[in-house]
This record gives sequence, structure tokens and C-alpha cells, in this order.
Amino acid sequence: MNNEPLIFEHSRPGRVNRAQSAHFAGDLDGIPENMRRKQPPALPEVSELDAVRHYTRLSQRNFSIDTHFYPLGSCTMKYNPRACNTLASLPGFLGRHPQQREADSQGILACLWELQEMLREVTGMTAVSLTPMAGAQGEFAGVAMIRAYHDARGDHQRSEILVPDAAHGTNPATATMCGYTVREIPTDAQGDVDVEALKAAVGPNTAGIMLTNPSTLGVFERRIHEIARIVHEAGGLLYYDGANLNAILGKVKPGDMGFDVIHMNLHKTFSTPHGGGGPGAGPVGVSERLRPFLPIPVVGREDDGSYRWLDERDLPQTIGRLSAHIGNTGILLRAYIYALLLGREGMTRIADFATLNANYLMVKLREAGFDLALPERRATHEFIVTLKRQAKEPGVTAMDVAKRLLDYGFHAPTTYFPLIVPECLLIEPTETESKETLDAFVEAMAAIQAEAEKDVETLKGAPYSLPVRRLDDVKAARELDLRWQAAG
Amino acid sequence: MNNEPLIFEHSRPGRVNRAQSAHFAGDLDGIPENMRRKQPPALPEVSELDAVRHYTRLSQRNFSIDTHFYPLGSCTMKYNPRACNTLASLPGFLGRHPQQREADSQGILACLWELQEMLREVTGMTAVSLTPMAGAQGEFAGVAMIRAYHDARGDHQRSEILVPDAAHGTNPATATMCGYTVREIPTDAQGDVDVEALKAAVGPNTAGIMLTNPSTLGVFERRIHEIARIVHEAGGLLYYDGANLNAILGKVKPGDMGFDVIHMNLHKTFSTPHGGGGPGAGPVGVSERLRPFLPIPVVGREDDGSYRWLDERDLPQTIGRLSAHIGNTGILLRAYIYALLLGREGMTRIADFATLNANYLMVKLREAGFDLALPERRATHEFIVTLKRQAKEPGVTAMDVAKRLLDYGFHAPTTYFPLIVPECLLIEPTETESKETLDAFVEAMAAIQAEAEKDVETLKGAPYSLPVRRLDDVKAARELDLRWQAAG
Amino acid sequence: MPFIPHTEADVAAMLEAIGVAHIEDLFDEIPPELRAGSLDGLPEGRDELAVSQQLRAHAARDAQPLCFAGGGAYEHHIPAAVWEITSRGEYYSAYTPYQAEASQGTLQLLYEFQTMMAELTALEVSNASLYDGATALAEAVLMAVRGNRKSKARRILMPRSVHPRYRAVVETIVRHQGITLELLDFDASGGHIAPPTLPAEPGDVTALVIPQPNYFGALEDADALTDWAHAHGALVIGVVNPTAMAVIAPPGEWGEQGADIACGEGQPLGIPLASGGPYFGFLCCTQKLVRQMPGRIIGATEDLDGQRGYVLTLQAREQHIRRSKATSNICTNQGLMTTAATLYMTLMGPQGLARVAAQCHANTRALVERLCAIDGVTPLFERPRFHEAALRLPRPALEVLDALAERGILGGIDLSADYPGLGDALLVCATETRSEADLDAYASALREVLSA
Amino acid sequence: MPFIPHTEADVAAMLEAIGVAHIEDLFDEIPPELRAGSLDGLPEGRDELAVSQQLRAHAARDAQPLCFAGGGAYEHHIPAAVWEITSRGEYYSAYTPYQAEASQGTLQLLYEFQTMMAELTALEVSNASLYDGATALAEAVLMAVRGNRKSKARRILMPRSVHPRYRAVVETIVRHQGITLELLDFDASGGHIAPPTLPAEPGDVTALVIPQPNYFGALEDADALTDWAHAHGALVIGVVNPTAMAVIAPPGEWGEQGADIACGEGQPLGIPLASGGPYFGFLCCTQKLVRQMPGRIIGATEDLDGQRGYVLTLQAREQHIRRSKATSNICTNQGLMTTAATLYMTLMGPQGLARVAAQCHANTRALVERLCAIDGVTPLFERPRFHEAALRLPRPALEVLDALAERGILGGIDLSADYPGLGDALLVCATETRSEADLDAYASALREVLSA
Ligand SMILES: Cc1ncc(COP(=O)(O)O)c(C=O)c1O
Ligand SMILES: Cc1ncc(COP(=O)(O)O)c(C=O)c1O
Repeated sequence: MNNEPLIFEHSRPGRVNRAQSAHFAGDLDGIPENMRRKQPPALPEVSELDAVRHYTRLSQRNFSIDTHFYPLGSCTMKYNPRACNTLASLPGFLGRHPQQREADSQGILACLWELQEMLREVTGMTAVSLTPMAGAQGEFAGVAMIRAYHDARGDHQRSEILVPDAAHGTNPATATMCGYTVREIPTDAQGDVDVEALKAAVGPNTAGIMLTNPSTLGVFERRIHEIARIVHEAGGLLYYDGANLNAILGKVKPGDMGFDVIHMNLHKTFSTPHGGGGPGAGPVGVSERLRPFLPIPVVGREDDGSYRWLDERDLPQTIGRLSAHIGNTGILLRAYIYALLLGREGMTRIADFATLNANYLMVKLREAGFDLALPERRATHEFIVTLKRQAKEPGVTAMDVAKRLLDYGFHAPTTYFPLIVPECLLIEPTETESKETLDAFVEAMAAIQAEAEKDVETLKGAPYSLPVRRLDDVKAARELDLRWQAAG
Repeated sequence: MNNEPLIFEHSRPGRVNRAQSAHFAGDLDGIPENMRRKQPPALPEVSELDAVRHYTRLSQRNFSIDTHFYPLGSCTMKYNPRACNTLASLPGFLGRHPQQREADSQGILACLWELQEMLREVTGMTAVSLTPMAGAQGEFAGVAMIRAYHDARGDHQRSEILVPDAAHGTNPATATMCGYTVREIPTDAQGDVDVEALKAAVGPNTAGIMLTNPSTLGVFERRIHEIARIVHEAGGLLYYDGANLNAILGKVKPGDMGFDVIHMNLHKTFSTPHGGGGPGAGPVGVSERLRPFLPIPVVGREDDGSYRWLDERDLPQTIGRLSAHIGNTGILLRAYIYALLLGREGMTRIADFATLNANYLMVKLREAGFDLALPERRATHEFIVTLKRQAKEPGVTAMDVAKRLLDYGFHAPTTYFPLIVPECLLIEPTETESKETLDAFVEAMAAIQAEAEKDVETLKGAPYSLPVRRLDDVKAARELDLRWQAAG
Repeated sequence: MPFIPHTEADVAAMLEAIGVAHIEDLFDEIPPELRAGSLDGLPEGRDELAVSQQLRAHAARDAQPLCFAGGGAYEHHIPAAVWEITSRGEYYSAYTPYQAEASQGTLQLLYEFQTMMAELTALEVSNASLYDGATALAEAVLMAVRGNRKSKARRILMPRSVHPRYRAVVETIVRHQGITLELLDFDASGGHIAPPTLPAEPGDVTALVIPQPNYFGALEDADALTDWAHAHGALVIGVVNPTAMAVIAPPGEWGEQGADIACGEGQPLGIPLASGGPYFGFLCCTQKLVRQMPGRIIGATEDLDGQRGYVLTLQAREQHIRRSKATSNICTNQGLMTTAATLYMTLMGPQGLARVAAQCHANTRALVERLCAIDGVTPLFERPRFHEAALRLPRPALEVLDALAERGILGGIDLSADYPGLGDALLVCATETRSEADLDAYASALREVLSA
Repeated sequence: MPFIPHTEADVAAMLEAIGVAHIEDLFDEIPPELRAGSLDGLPEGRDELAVSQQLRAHAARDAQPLCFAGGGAYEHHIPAAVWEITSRGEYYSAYTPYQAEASQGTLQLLYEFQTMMAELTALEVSNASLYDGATALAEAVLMAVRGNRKSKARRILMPRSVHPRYRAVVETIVRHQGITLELLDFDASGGHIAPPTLPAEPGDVTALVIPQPNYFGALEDADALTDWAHAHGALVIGVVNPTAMAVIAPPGEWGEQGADIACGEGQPLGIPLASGGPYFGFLCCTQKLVRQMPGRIIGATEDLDGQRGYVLTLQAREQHIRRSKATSNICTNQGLMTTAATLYMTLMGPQGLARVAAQCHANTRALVERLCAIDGVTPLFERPRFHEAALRLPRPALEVLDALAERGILGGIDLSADYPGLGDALLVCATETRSEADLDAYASALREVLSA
């Protein structure tokens, strides 16, 4: 009784949802036969009730922040205030065509301009462009600006981007897309960038380095000043992956750490929804020397207080456009609303309580018998538990624990990332979760540990209480089934 | 892991949801100490995330039309079009204070006036008042009008309202509230009103009769004309309980059957949501002779096409007001939108397909071995299965079947109503459900029957797959626990 | 066909199973002479696009003035989460929770709602809602008549300071049951029921109604009134504003023993103005009176495994069981509105609600100050008030309201229709949603209007 | 504290457990000289009421003209159910479905989405979305370069009739990988790529981009172009409007073998205009190319009990596994928008979508007729079109658009900025949401403007 058929299985030929397609009188006059479609696409033919019921039921098969604690490390799954959704959905915003005149767009431009300014302030950068549509596109914009900078100086030999081995996969992938080769820098035993290795790696080929700070290991890169000096002295620039900005809002500004360019993940730090995969927004901030290269459009303010789009005429050295319009405007609005709600004090409190929660949870899990990847370090907003020991004996993997947590009503932490820590769980509780929730999570982890000691198989079979048991990834990749097809 | 604590159990002293209560500066100057509250009320103290998560999780513990087939007889659980909600929630409607001037209310008044007219048309009555807030209040208005009519004629001896024994409980309860005594009229073996008994009952004391047609037995009262004649000849009036109007829209008009007054349940026939109990709307329609007594306000249209509220100045004989404002306006708007979407053809189709579905399901359940309460009759929009036989052997009650259906993913039909059919299930599939859903329901019923034959205990223990097993009603009524109280 | 899923093949198969040729045949029990010709008076059906455009036009047609009207319906800020959650299909499209096991969401929520309302009124129990504040008062009166076994008179003392519409509704609803509503006048200077003017020997009184605050926003001497009523064998029914309950002494704490029943309009608790409805009525009482309650009541119980769960309880009071002897005919109530109210109260918490109340109070005070700085405008009553105030104007209120409306301001409610004796009088209210700038705008518009 | 649940007692207990005295101590690994002074540039936090009022004011500030602009963003009717379901918390606040068992809702929905997009384009597979139509084209180009093993040239033929912004974005994104975008001019009379003008010996071409309809609304000879490209070893990338796909031949059916890749902007499928985003890009291809796909792909599989379920698959293509060798750096995509699109396509069905397409087509034709009845207004191109049309004006388009804006009309898009050679030219579009009255309003406004 657990099964929800595919929407196509609800479909019946000739079933028409008339409220949505009743009274049109259009024909295709003027379109030659040979340009027309012969067979209609096999979209589902269902009633409105079928559709609503099916997708309501499907929704209930998801864990989400609104239903579960979701400590997915690196993803900052904090509460998404509902006001951000409601207000960003005001008809005045939703109904606006992107080509509406600037004179008729001063309301939305004001919001975006204020957001730009606020992001400048929290990051300590000189200028911001809102246009990138996610973190990875922000990274692309950033590295493309680094490239444009070197190119503009005629410095064409710089072909390498340095990336710590703990970095998020988007970092090396981005460098490649920008035409760079990637050189990995190892991490030392304390979780910091191995500075000796870095020194050995930099040189005249170094275009720049991409750093996340706090790093993906959940610790603050303490020698950041030294790293900045080394790279800058070699003529490279510093890229800041802002995915972990939540941990340091109001505490340190990337601009002060010496970064030249940074992206932010508004769908993390500024609590815009993840939507089951997106959309997000990845604004970029730059120091003065990269300002000419910002992706367009950027919102400008005139002396008379009116706003307008800046484009290639204003920024002739721009790296160009990254989207057909201005990017994920609706997401930017949500971030703007969030920032207004929190304000200056609220921003700093984010870092305070995200850090408090992470450190508390870390201590409690250690007390419960779990090994920390970096036991000597403070947690930032997240930290890593490693199950290396348990994987040997009794043979329980990070995956097993993750799946079993689902049965206990908790979304699993991030597993197997960063790649350099074996059997790891990257745990990020965020500031919006309460002490009781953290305590309940610790209890669940302890209970799972006890189960593992008694009978590993219980964990291997998990989950038990969800619509499906553990799914076979290998089969999925081997016997590709990527779409439904009518039988016969 | 199935348990969701009470919101009060999430509460912690001093936890404040600041986004909703941050920056007020008000004080209570001018209010004397002794009029002030001493201890704040123990409302929950939780974060916005706590609240959203708790009530999202609770919502998932409901069956609803949007998630399940819900064939609750007499309740017309059909699809509630989402457009009705979205459009009735436009800021222009939601933000309007009820005391806004008529001159500034022509938009909403136009909607309500058009709805009044449409309801007149479908019922065949002379005039309509929208103000009653549910079926029962419509009944109250109707019977009060009957009373006002007799009173206005100086006919004060009429102290009785006749009510068939199959009637909904609101009918006799309403008659009592209007100061009448209730005399029950039995039903004959064919499910019709026992006309001989009726003849014996009517007389100079008869104020009127309350009838549902199609009746709560799911059949059309065939001798309605004769009944009308009998009651009218005795000087009584006929009240039509419109709860079952869905079955006959566009097929018969209550006005043509001889009824003097009628209420409609817009939350049934016009598909406004039931909302887990309400709100509904119960407009009343009257024949010419009852028009002076209509409850106020009523929307009137002036010759210049403008609209205004009619009140006691226009209707000096009105039975009066039934609500502080105009009633459940937002529900009326939803019904209006629904009527616009369906239009004239759509209204008739409702009856067609509600009746088709009911008769099909009835036939299929009979084929599956279930006994019908009235096997010789056509079903209207609903019909009755009786488990009298099964209650004797193997000892399975209507309640057992109802609870087991929940495990099969179907809401149960109405049980034990009407009271005159033993062990009954009153089944109303509605027109918005598809053949496949009906077939699946029949399969489930057949499977439950098979289970019953194999092992009655399976059914007695049902449900098994819901957040709770079968609940103890007796304990609830004996050991009253109607609110949470802090321990200690 | 809008909202009807049947394909032609479905229809054919179903008709065959039934054994008839046409859908029309299914109506063969209806006497042919009754068959309706058609529904020509209805418009043709239209698709969602067309209907959306029509409704948007209707909604845009009416002015959206700056609101300073109260009178039982208040513009409060409603947190976005309230309706984003309330309109979830599982709440929106469920029926009354008859099948408890499949309705634990609604039932637990209502149990929480009952707890919150009982807390707000400081009474022991609450039901799960009535239609609105006015019908809640009518039901409270009926309940008092049933509940006060010592009184034979069926006589209710009803102050004129109770909302006039509420009084009208009570009249409509209870008049057939031989109940007398005896009006009590208010004090001309305070606008409240002055306890000294109450009769020393009132005779058999079934119940006294006490509005708090009353229709004029004035605060009643609830303690003294309650004690007076109880001393004379009458029950006490409080009609209260739920927002006020965060800061004003609640019915359960009035006088020596507390009121017996409290009721009122739930709209301020997260329900939009919406042209007047749907709102919801609430009704709370002492444990002693619980069996006289009308409407749904939710109780906690256990399941077969001993796990906690929630059900509709005390159903023997209700029409579907007790029929003509039921406590009321109410069946469908205002469930979805209580869902919103539960979310609202949860999101506000005790502190939040108290702040809203205090800010409303402060705003109305500031408004009164500004308006009474205008020549000829004075407070009608000298009396502690909460959140609403009656003002005397130098010109007829209707005229003034019209002129304000031209300036985009809904200036309040004309009192002269319901209280001709008060002369040119206006009821104003400024909730927490009104800013300083709004108050200034009203004051300057009024100044302009009155000097015109 | 907004959105932070900690009470003072909580904080004290947690600090004690950690063993520090103050929250500040938790930041002791940050070099002190780096510590930020403050965030003085930010405003003070405000409550939801205040922020709501501010946002309402911002939203109300901008005009809401009657829209006749398209250019890749179309005002279509969106059934109410689309966003009422899409904004449910379980979709809205979930992450990428890494834990498949806890994300079957999103995963099954995306599998259904992939099926629908593959159906619309008549190609074999679809991914689960990219950022927007422009980046989807960029990814398609990169994919073609990887996928066309026979071509060494990294040379893409890019018609000038492709949306100018898309071309700009492709340029931004692919320029670092040694790829040449070679512009193809359009036919001056048809506005399309005239197959006869294509070079007989084009040399090593990696891929040809075919827009259908193109930026001017003109329909390309997709069959001939496809066959030409395949004959010369080039892959074919279709950039298509998904609404058009209901009635216009889809890429998978172009020419002998069909296109290899199809991409485009998903906005018409239930996504509001929203000032330009978020929208979503879609990308479909032949089975052969699936391992070159960027972005998430969902596959069906089985669980331990053999029950069907859905997972993210072919992850070895992606950045989190393959890192610098990934097919793309994309990670977060536009998930929620595909949720809405899936609901939209489901609610429309094949008939509904075809009717929308036909009505858009008819409306634009009717608009062109009305506008071209005005002196000096003529169609720019003689060519079958779908849903959008380029017009020649007797006056500069910007001037005309300004004058129309004064009359509450967004009259279309000025073509002269992107195509100076076309003179005074305007791109107009009338979707199914425009009524006869709307078309008349535009025509009479334009007449007025041009005769002024
Ligand atoms: C450390 C880090 N960098 C970059 C990204 C990429 O951001 P996006 O998913 O928004 O493209 C992520 C996202 O998970 C991340 O965690
Ligand atoms: C036959 C019948 N009459 C009257 C009513 C009462 O209507 P309401 O619940 O709207 O008060 C109902 C409701 O279930 C009903 O089924």
C-alpha cells in the first residue's frame, strides 16, 4: 500500500482537464503541415484532482526542513522564513516582465540595489554583482574574472588554479570550465592547508587559489593571511568559496582576509529555499581591482536616487552575461527580505548560534563515543565525525548510519564529503535548531551505535520505515531507466 | 517514532519568536492595574521553525480529498478547485473591512449578487439570502421563516415540525431551536416517506415538514408531489434540506417540487472546502410567500446597476441577522468562482457523473457480495451498504470495515447514519473521482471481506498503518481530558 | 469536462456494468413532470484563465482605504506562515474528523486550540469553534439558560454596550425559546455599565452578559459586575476580545469566582478581514458546564496499544446523536479558521500577543490624542479603554466618513445609527499595523474635512 | 531573536557542556586581527510586519502594464494548483535528493519531469534542469564538443536568429575552452536561416544550433538544416520553445535522424515572469550522448525488497565525483521550477498545451493584423511564425515603447539594439492571456502614438 504510481499510470487517453484547456478557439493557420507535430507528446492525461492528489502524496515522501531536522553539512539547511516566500510572491513582483522599462521598475531595482549594498557590507568587498544563479555559477564568474584580470594585464602564462584537496567538487570543475588546469594542495593533519606544499606549488603559472574558509572540514583556516601573502606574492589571486559564510557573518569579512573575489550561496547563508535541488543564487563580490570585470547586469544608482541596469556600456571589460535576464531575481528578493528581517544584529547572531550549535553537538557526540575527524579543533558551523573505526569493527559504514538515521526521523548528515576523510559524516545543525532537537539527534546516534554493536545487520538493512528500503545505486547506473515508457 | 508531541511540549519558557514580536514600543498606560492580566496565558513559546515543523507534520496525519478517496456519504467530498482558494484570496478581497462603504465595495457586491442569482436559478426559488454560515444555520433561517410566516398570518397554533426518521440530526435539532416540537415520520421499506403515516400526522398543529430529497438513504423521494400536497393542504410549509443537491443539479429544481424554503450547503454542492470541520455556507432560497422574511443582509441591485445591502429597512419582516457581518463571505466567493468555472453545462454534469459513479460503485459492490440497504432502488449520488448479515456472522461491524479501509488508503464512508439502517455504510463517491479509483475501492472492500472470513480479529484490530491504532471513544468521554496542562 | 475525469470509454464501461444505456436513464425514478428544463439563467462555463481575469477585475475594483475601523473586525498583521500552513490540502480539504485515526492532524491541532483558548480566557474548557462572535454569544445565552438550573426566568441582562450586531443576532436566535433579553443601559459619561446603577433586587436573573472591552472600547468593571451577578444567582457570560486577553484580566479571573462562560470573535487571531468572514466564534466555560456546551469538543484518549490520541468527544450533546434534544443544531463549524488561529497564537506566543495588544492600545491612544487636537473633536467617554475609542464630532459622522473615504481613509464606524442618542459619534481603532505616518495622515485628513 | 530558538538557559547549558564561558570564545581560532568590527552598513533588523509593509510598497511602486513582450519570457496562465502544490514545504525546503530513500517525492517527480521533457522534444533522455535557457544552450554546446568525437574543430555554427542574450551567455561560458562560435546570418526576407545559403563545403563543423521558433518568431527549415548538418558530420542542437513543442515538429523528429540535443527555456511551463527569474533550462539528448550530459539525472532502480524507487544516477559525470573532469560544474539547479513545470504539464496535458500554443499563435496573428492595419507598420519578415512577430515601425521603437508605456502598455521589445541593421523594429507577442479587448487596446494606443 506504500506505492504511489507514476502520474503516467494515472493517465487515460482522452481524459482532459477542461478547466485548464476549455475554451480556446485558436488554430494553426499559417504553419505549414510539414512543420507541425504529427503525434502529440505523451504528457499525462489526468484530472485536476488526479494531479493534486498525486503530487500532494509525492510531497509527503520527502524529508525537508519543514518536516525534519536536516543537518546536511555544507548545505546550511536552516529555517526558510515563510514571509520571504509570501512577500517575494507579491503580484507586483511576480507579474513583471524582465523587459519592462527601468522607469517602471524602480521598486524591484531598489530592492536589488539594497541587497547588493548589504552583501558588500557583510563580505567587505568593493562591489557586488547579483547575477550568478548558484554557487557554481558564482565560482565560474569569479574564476573568469581572475582570468580576465590576468589577460587584461597581458599576463597570459598563468594556466593553473590551486585547489585544496578538501575543496568542494565545483571548485576544480569550475577551474576547468574556465580553461585552467587544477593543481591540488594537500591538507595537513590539523585540517589546515599544507603551507609548505602551497609554497612549493605556487609560481608564475599560478592564476589563483580557490579557498573555502571555514573550510569544508568545518574548521577555520588559521593561516589565511600567510596563504594570501604567498599567493599574492606569486602574482595569483584569491578566490573565496562563500558556501560556509554562515559561520562567520559579522565575525570576519572575506575582504579583510585578503580575498580578491568571492561568491555567496544565498540559498545557504541567506536562507532562500533549496527547493529539492534549487534554484539558488550565487552573487559575487570583488575587490577594487576586479571590479571592471564584474558580470552584467549590475544595479546602479544615479545621483537623483533612481536606479538602472549597468551593462557592457558601463563595464566594457565585463566577463559578460551569465543568464538571459538578471539571474534568479525571485531568490534575490527572498534573500533581501531575510536580510531585512535579521538586520545587523541578526546577521552576527547567525554565526554565534550556528557555531554554538555545532560545537555543542560535536561535544555531545564525542561524549556519546563518536570519533571526530579533527578532535583538537573548534567546530565552526559544522564538523566531521569519522566512522573509520566502526567500519573496521563491527563493519558499519557512514552510509549505514546515514540510512538508519532516517528511520529515527532525522535526515542524514552529508556523507563521504570531504573526500579526504574516510567514512565521514559532515554535520551542520544550523542556528535555527533548538537544543532539544540536537539532544534528540545525539540520542538517536547513540541508539544506532548500540544497535551496531548488537547486530550490524539491522543497520545494513536500513531504512525500514520509509516508502522504500535501501535503493540500489549500482543497478540504476548500469541498467539506465531514465524515463517512463508506455508498456507495449 | 510515530508520535508528534503537543506544541506545548515543544515550548520553553522565554523562547520568543522575535520576527513576530520584536519592535513594538506600546505600553498599557491608562489601564488600571486591577483590570490587567496578572499571569500571561500559557500559550506555546516556540520558534517559527518549531511551529511550521509541528503543524506541517500534524497535517500529514490527516486524510483529505487532496490525499485520499474520501467517500463520506452526505458530505460530498469532491475536488476543491485550487483556483477557488487562490482567487478568493486576492488582496482586494482579503483586505476589505466589512464596514467599508458600499460605494467602495461594488466589486465584492457584484460577485455576491451574481452568486445569489445563480443560486436562484439552480434551485428554482424566488429569492436567496447568502448569510447563513452553514447548513444548520440555513435550516435555522428556513424554519424561523416558516414560523415568521405563520405568525404574520396570526396562525399561532402550529407547534410541530414533521421530520422523517431518516433525517439528518440537524433537522430535528433546528426545529427545537425554533421552538417547535418534532414529530418523526417513519420511512417505508422502499426508502420513501411513509405517506400513510404522514397523512395521519399532519393537521392544524403542523407548521411544516423538513425533507431531504434525494433523501439521506440515497434515493429520490418519488412521491414528493403527493407529500407536498398533503402538507400544504394541512396548512404546513415544506422545507428542503439541500445537503444532497449535488445529485439533482439541473435535473429537478426544489422550487418545482413544491418546496417553500431551502438551504444549500455550498461546502458540499459548490465544492468549497470543508477545512477539517468548516467553515461552510448555507444560503437559503424561498418561494414568493416567504420572501419578506429572508434573513438580512441581502444584496440588492439598483436600476443604475450599482449594488447595495438590503437590511431591515428594506425587509421589515425579516427574521433578522444571523451573523455580525454578512456571513462567510470568503466561502461564498469560492462558490461563486466554482459556479463560474462550471457554468450551466457543468452544473448538470455534476448530477450526471455523481449519479453515474454512485450507481456504478453500488453495482460493483453488490457484485462483490455486499448487501444494499435498498437493492431495488436506483442510487442517486450516494447509496447504502448494510453489514447486518456480516455483523451476525462472522461478527464484523460497519465500524470494523470502516477502520480497515483506512489501512487500504481509503477514507471510510459515513457509518451508522442514517440511524434507521443497521450497520450501514453511506457511500458517496462524487463526480470528481475516476473509474479506476472506484474499482480500487471495490477491490479493497472485497479484500476486507475476504479477511473477515478468514480471521475477524484482523479487522477488529484495525487500523494498523496509521499514526494511532483504534482509539477508545468511551474512555475519552468518561475521563474527560479536553486540554493540555503543564505537569506538576 | 471541468473536474470530471470520465473518458468516453469509462462512461461506456460503467453504463454497461450498471445495465443502462444512457446516463439519463439513471434519473428514471424522478417523476418526469418534475424534470427541470434547463439552467438557462446560468452563464456558460469558462476556463480558469477567463475566470481568473474576471475575479482579478472584481477584486481590483474596490478601494483599499487605510483602515481605522474596528467594531469587531480588526486589521492585524498575520504572520506569513499562518496561511501558508493552514491552506495545505490536508487541512483545507478534510472533513470533520469523524474517523479519528485518519484525522489525528486536525484533532491534535484542535486539542491544542482548545487549550490555548482556555488559557486566554482562564476558563477550564473550550469547544472547537462556533460560527462567529455573535452566534457564540447566542449559544452562550442558550447554554446559560440550560446551565443555570436555579433560575426559572430565562431572563438575560444584556448591556447596550454589547456590540449592536451581536445583540441583533442573539435576538434572532434565542427568541423562539421564551428567553427575555433585558437591556441594561450604559453610563453616559463612562460608556460602561456602572455597577452602582444595578438594581439591588434584580429578581430571578439567569445570566448577565459582560463585554470586555465593550463596543465603545471602554473597559467594564468586570470584577464588580461578576460578583453582583453571582450574588443574585445569575451566571456570568463574558464577551471578550481575544487580543485583549493577553493583557486584560480574563473572564476566568473576574471577581471572586470568575465568569462561567466566555465567548467572542476569533477574527483577531490570524483571520483576515475578508469583507466580514469567514471568522470564528469561540466559547469557553467552567468544567461544570461542559455538558451544556454546543459544538465539537476534542478529547484525548488512548488507542489499542495505549498510545495517546485524540477524538471527538461528548458527542451525546450533539445533533447527530441527540437530535431534537441536542445542545445546538450546529454541525459544520469554522474548523479551518481555528487552524489559522492556532498557528497564529503559536507564532505569537504570550509575549507576542501581549505586544500586539499593547501596541494597538498605544496606537489608538495616540490616534485619539491627534484627533482630539482638532477643534470640535472630543472623546465621548472618560473611561479606561482598550484598543478602540468613541469620539464626538462636530458634524454628522456619515458625512465625515464619506469625505475621509475620498481621501483614501476608512475613518471608523458611525455610531449614530445604532445609538442615536449619542449624537454625531464615531468609533475609531488603530491596530499595531498603523504607523505614526498613518495616524498623521488620518489627523490631517480629518482636519481638512472638518475645516472644509 | 528572529529564527533562533535558544533561551538563556539553553545557551548557558550548552556553553557549559562545551566548556567555554562565552559564545565569543568559540571564535578563538580566528586570528584576532581579522575580526570584523561590525556590520554598521546594515540596517537594524525589523519584524515581519514592518518588512511586509516595506515590500508591499516596493511591489506596488512599479507599473503593471498590459504585456505584449516575449523575447524568451512569456506571460501564460498558470493554473492555481501549480504553485499551491509547488510551494508545499516538503518540496520548497528540501535539498538535492542525496538521501534517495528520504526524497522519493522529489525524485519520482523529477523522473516524471524527465519523461515529459523527453516527450516534448521527442528525444530519448532529459536531465533534471539547468539554470535557464541561455546556460542550457551553453551546456549543449559544451556537450556537443565532448560528444562529437569525429570533429576536432570545436567549431559551432550559431545563427544570428538565436536569442541575442543566449548568444552572449554562450560566449561568456564557452570562450575559455577554445571553442569558436561562428555566426550564421539570417535571410533578409524570411528572418530564418535559408538552407540554400549554407556552404556546400563547410569543413569541420562540430555542431549547428537551430532555434525553433527563432528569436523573431520565425520558423526555421529544421528538417533541411538538420540533414545538412548531419551530412557534414555536425551534431544538431535545437533551441526550442516548450509551448511550441505541443504543435510544432520537435527536435527528435527533425530531418532524417532527428536532432541530437535539444535545449531551451522552461519558463513558459508554469513559471511566472517574476522580473526574469528564477526560470529553468532544460536539456534533452539522444541515449548515445547521455554520458555527456551535465547536471542531475534521475534513474529508476529497486530497493532491497525489489520495490521500484528513484535515485540520482550517473553521478560519475558530476563535479562532486569527477571534480576537474566533470561534464560541468553545475551543482544546485532549478529544482523547484521543474516541480512547477511538472505540475503545469500534468494539468495541461497534451491537449491543453496544444490549445495554449494554438491560441498564442492565433492571438499573435490577430495582433499583427491589427497593428499592420496602421500606417507605416508592416511585418518585418514573410515567413511562417509561431507566437511572436517582428514588425517594422515608422518611428524609432524605443520612442514608441515609451509612449505606449505612458498608456499602460508594454508594447514589445526594441530590436534595434541587438540588430541595428533591421532599422526601427519591434518584437511583439500576444499569448493566450491576451483578450480581443487587449489587442484592440494595443492597436488603438499604437495608432494614437504614431499619429501624434
Ligand atoms: C563548499 C561548497 N562550494 C560550492 C558549492 C556549490 O554551490 P551551488 O550548489 O550553489 O552551485 C557548494 C554547494 O553545495 C558547497 O557546499
Ligand atoms: C443531510 C444534511 N443536512 C444538513 C446538514 C448540516 O449541514 P452543515 O454541516 O453545513 O451545518 C448536513 C451536513 O452534514 C447533512 O448531511
